[in-house]
Amino acid sequence: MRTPAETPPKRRTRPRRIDADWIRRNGVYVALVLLLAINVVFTDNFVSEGTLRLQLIQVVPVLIVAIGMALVIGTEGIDLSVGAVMAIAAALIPLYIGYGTLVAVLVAVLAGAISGLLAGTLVGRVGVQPIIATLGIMVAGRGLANLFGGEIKSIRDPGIVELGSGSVLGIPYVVLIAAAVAAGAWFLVRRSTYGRRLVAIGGNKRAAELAGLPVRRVLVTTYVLCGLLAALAGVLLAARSQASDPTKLGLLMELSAITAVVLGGTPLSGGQVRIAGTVAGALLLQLITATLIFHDIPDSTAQIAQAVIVVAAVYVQLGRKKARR
Amino acid sequence: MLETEGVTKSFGGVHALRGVDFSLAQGEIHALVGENGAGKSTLIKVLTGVYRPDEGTIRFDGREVSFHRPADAQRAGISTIYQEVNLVPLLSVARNIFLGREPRTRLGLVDVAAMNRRAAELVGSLGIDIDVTADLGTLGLGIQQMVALARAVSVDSRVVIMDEPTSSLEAKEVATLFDVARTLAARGVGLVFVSHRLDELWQLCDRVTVLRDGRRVHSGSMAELDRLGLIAHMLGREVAEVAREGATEFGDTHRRDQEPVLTAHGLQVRNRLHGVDLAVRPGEVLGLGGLLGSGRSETVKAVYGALPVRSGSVHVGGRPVRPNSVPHALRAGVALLSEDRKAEGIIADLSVRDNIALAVLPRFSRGGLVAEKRIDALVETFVRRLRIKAASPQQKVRELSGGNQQKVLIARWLCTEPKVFLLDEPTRGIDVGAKAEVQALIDELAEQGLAVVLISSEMDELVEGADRVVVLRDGAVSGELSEDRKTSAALLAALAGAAAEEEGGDE
Amino acid sequence: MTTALESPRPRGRSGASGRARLARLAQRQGALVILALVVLVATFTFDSFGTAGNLENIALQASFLAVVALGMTFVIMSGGIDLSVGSVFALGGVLAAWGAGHGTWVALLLPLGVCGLIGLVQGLVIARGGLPPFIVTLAGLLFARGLLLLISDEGATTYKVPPGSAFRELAQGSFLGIGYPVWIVAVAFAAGGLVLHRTSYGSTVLAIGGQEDAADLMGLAVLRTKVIAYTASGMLAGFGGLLMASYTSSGVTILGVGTELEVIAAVVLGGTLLTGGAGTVLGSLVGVLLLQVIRNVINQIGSLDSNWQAVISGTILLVVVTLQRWLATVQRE
Amino acid sequence: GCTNPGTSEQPAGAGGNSGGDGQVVKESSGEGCTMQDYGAEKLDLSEAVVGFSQSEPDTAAFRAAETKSIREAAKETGVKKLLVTNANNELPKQIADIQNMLNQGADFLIVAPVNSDGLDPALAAAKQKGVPVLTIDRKVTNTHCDDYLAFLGSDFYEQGKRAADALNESTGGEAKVAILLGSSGNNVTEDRNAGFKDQVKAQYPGLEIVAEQTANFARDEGQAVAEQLLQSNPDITAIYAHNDEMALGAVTAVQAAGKQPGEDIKIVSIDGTRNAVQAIVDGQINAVIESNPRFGPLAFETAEKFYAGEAIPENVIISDDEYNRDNAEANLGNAF
Ligand SMILES: Nc1ncnc2c1ncn2[C@@H]1O[C@H](COP(=O)(O)OP(=O)(O)OP(=O)(O)O)[C@@H](O)[C@H]1O
Ligand SMILES: Nc1ncnc2c1ncn2[C@@H]1O[C@H](COP(=O)(O)OP(=O)(O)OP(=O)(O)O)[C@@H](O)[C@H]1O
Ligand SMILES: [Mg+2]
Ligand SMILES: [Mg+2]
Repeated sequence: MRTPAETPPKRRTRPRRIDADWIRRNGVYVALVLLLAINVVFTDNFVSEGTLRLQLIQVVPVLIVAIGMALVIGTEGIDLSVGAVMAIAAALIPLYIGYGTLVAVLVAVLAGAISGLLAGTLVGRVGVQPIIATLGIMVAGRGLANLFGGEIKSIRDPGIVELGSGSVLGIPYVVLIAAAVAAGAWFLVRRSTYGRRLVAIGGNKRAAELAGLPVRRVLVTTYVLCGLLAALAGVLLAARSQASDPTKLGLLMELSAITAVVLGGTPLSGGQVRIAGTVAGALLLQLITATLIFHDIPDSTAQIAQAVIVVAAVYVQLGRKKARR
Repeated sequence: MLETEGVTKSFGGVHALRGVDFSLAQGEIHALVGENGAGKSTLIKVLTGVYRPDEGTIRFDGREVSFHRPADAQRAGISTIYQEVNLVPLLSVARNIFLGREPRTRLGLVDVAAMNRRAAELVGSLGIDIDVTADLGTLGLGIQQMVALARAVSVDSRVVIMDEPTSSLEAKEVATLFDVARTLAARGVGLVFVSHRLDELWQLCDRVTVLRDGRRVHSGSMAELDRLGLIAHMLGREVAEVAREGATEFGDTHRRDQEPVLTAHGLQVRNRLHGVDLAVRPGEVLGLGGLLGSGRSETVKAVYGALPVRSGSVHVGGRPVRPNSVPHALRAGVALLSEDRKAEGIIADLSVRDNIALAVLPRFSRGGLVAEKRIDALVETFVRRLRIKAASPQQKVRELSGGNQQKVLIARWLCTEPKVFLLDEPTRGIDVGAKAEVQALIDELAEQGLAVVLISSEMDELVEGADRVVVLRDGAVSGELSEDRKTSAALLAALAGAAAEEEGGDE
Repeated sequence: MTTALESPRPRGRSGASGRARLARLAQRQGALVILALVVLVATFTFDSFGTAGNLENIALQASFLAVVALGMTFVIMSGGIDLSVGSVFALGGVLAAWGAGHGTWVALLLPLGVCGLIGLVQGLVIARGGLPPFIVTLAGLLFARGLLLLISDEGATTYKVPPGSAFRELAQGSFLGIGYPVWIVAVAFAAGGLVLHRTSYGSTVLAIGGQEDAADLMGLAVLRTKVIAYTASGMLAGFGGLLMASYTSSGVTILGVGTELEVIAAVVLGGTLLTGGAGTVLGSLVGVLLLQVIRNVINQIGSLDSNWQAVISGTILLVVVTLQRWLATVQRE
Repeated sequence: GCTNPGTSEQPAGAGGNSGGDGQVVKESSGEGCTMQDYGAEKLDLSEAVVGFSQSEPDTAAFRAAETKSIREAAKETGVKKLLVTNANNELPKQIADIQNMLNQGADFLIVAPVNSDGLDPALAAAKQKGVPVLTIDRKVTNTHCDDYLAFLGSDFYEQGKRAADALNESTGGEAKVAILLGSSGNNVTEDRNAGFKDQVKAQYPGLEIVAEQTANFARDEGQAVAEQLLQSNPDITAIYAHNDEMALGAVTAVQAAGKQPGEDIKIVSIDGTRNAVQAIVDGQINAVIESNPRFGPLAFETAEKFYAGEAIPENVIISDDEYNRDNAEANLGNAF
């Protein structure tokens, strides 16, 4: 080979200043800080340990579901069944609580994995479009949850109650679990072969296949993970409210989770997963809800406000993309 | 007629164009050449409103223009074939050709019959025999390029720009394309033509502009420049330094005294292949020749397990490979560089690094975790060895020039240390320098015992690069040129014979 | 290298063989095959299924969703999605019922105008701003619902269509014994089919959905096409609500929750790729009918627990899409 | 109660006790409607197919109790066949359900409407076939004795007023009150809210309403919203919830905030589910206004009267009980 007369590779200059591009890349964090600041100034009783702690506790279910969703979205998929899976998991707890807390939780989480396996198989192996496969599971799953869950049941098991409302060193268990999930997912996406494969498949499935990646296995794994996490979120939510309501638990969770993921900067077209962004996205959503309640905004206005804030937040990070031309 | 003055364009820190002056006269065919990443495609995109220039002006017909989007340029009378085929795979060929300006009936509705008829005429006049109601995506890349040509010439344009239109074309289609281009030029249309097949430039073009690192380094009459001079301009080196023998960088024949490492027997793919047999020995470069759509790409895909075969077997190193399974083929030591790099090769939003390391992840990870350091080292090696021009290994492949994307893919496969390397148009869209390197690389690898199957639509590459050429026609082997019979003339004859027979069969 | 091999002569072909066409039809219209099957089985299994009254009921009830699905079809084919249709549907109904108190024209034009405007704004934000359709229309869902609550006193007020208003005729009247909405749907889908398959607009929609950057480079009017699709979707959703208001003589505020998913399911069942770029208008109609028939069949089973109904419809949905995939691969073999 | 998901550890009316505390008519109003007025034909219920269209999933205690009571009363009355459908809270589905039952030969219909408005097509179809429709628990706005026979149910506005009374009593007349609203657009929400607020305005100047936020009749939402409200208004001393579920959620929220539900923060709600009444016994909730779901006996009784030629008044309002600290333990068995 000829010795290459090469130009030294130019390092891309990473702008350290805060400019439009920086805001675009960090839009969700900017929005989060902005909304926090607004609340600190304008909202009575907002700055208190209790309030902030409460937001962290309340965000947990959305956060955990959103992380699973982010993985699925990274594969250019979507999972509408998460809310129903939460309900199934929660409905199983009272049924198996007789065998002990651990068994009940394991059974519930296992059910999530099975549902994810079904979704993953339909998407990865049968080739059904994700939205429709998971929509079917969502409809059937909610029915199933109602069927064997029956009426809403209170859960009095001390283990579950402790899981939902206990804390260690002042940090609630649920928050610790969510943090662990987020850290684990972050690690998975950044460092594991699975994570690399996932984004490759989401980026160009055909190319990934031709590069010999185990596309189906990765897809199935991803939906299983998402199902698992949804079930975990269902368990935690049930534990916190000390009840399991198969009809209402996790209702519309799929939309919140997807919103959190997109707010966090993960494109729905797949090929990228941003875990930290997703966490911030979920927190942003939570903060929006809290803000509206704190100001006692009526439902109609609240929905309109929510719509506007969400679009504005996404615009902050995506809107300038086109200016690149 | 179409001119730029001092056009500058940069992406982040990458200066793709620096003060480029360019001018196209009426009725001329203007060659635009340069190494991979020199800025040719960028210039074309600036000209046609895909990008806005950072600085500089564009004039069309003496008036300053500013196109905001490709539609504006088209409306002004500039039609363009972009480098990567930019058509819609899920629509029919006819729809693709007439998208946006379909023939109408009196009621204002699309006249589908007329559209199909005119499309059939149009592609027919380009010498292509396809069903114009079939989805474009089912056709090979070469055919798609011809469809893009059909679309570009089917409108009355004042300027036609073609960014590497011939990269997947066979000699016959190239000839057709040249005919079309000359006819257009004779009508007063100005043409811009980009190609890395330098010979084509002298056959077709009147004038030439050479870009290097985003700067215009030469502009003048094509005839006044010889091959060495052109290359010297492109590379920015002295003529003497560049002077070399041979049209390609291939060396002599290779040792091929052993048992075949790859044998494929009776490969059948529905409607595509009808019992193809192949055998390649270690160290041998086997060429696959054939006309457009003869089934060359299908053959290598079938060997690689990427196309469901009905029957037939593939053995590597004497052991059978599970059919229809890419991972098994890979594990057995087969690698495929596929021809359609946009659809089947690159993962545009991943970095150069991740694209290169994609196929070797299992080998470069422990306990499911990626060994980043080792990958960095590997990527470093290949970026240097193949002279991949990227701002950094972290740059997204999407942002690389076409030729550099191709090199990234070659690197991806070389990492897997294959025993058998199936190369479908490996030098497609890469510049002379790199082409020579890739050719030398193929040679070197064969020298080290790698078995290579080479598909190329460039005759020289096949004749000089391969030890043996198997000629396909209609999904079956129609002949073979052995070592001693392997000349351009013979190959041409074999292909022509195939074509002639096909004609006969058609009547 | 370019020694001319032969002079080019026309060789293009413009037709596929009959069998290939049939195969393609079955592949793309798997839902139609399944619909026929389900109807056949149901007719023989349940006495009351095949009665004219029941079939007409199915058609009538499907027509409201069908109208919405028509707009959604174009949006999905252009590579987008419209989650706002459920809320917009409800909003359209409330506006129509309110408007009916001020004259039939108000009842017709007000919802079309407002809902079209919502669609237009969504389209502009998506096309011009480059924001993801999922999020924008999700915000649209919230917005339209919020607006509905706002104009109905947080949902407390239900406007009634005044008795004797001509507006009631729209959905309650019939021609040849078949309700107007069914006729409207037939006409709308025929027109939609023409637009999709026989106009440049239609091809542009498909091109954008198939490969947006290519469509842009081909010089197609990407922005305008998208904006029109979302506007039409908003208007059609509003129109569906308007029909529903006429049918129920009131502006019911609790309608349309989850309707978007049902409509998307229908469109996708009908063979439209969610990634855009392929599909037929007829398919969406088939999809809507399929969902409605399944629902009706489940009802025929009698006093089945409503939860079982959900389990069964979800399962049927999964079976149908699996069958469809299977049909597609079998055809390709 | 309409969107009243309820709670119960055991199935409602357990132990074969079909009636629970059977409904008592409190007042009847409006003009009477006879068979002749309605244009219905004489029918022997034991020969009749009766259809019941339930509005919401039976997973809510209220709905479960209601459906169960209808089923049992049908058996008791000895009707030939009872068809039961569930609209899952979707109006179009309820219309389809009713039309389906008519198709399947229903002679008499009992409907728990999803919504007060919009059932017109279904009612018209029933009228065309001469099938009388008796609406329960939610009144439709159509014409009495023309589109439907009569309405049996509670007075939600009255329930709201009584909740205000109960809250006044347990707080001693001085409180900062947060309201957990049911879902928007639901007339139960509206009535229970209006009744409460009107009563407060008229009678109890010491009760100050500091926040009202929707929690969609759900327990976990009730909890989440209550938690936020307790943070935003630390001086809240009372919570009024539109149903028991949200009240139970509020109980958990108050506990989480380190306060004593029922003591530091008084809680009043509406429904009378077993869990809520138990919470009164446990001292966590102060009072629950009952909304009696057991419509079965009264509904069939009404039908029998109707076919016996009696005039049925337009509104048959049942009397609802109240559970409070004094009677909860004793009446726990009546809760559903
Ligand atoms: N969107 C982009 N973002 C960042 N850099 C880009 C982008 N497009 C092009 N470049 C850079 O601009 C330079 C010129 O690229 P261009 O595609 O014009 O090269 P080219 O001359 O067409 O090469 P080739 O012959 O390989 O097609 C390259 O260094 C490329 O990496
Ligand atoms: N003339 C033709 N008539 C019909 N179909 C064709 C024709 N040419 C190509 N095709 C279709 O295009 C596909 C591409 O074929 P393939 O890629 O194997 O050809 P190739 O010999 O590799 O040529 P190239 O890749 O240069 O186009 C084939 O599957 C075939 O169906
Ligand atoms: Mg280029
Ligand atoms: Mg090929």
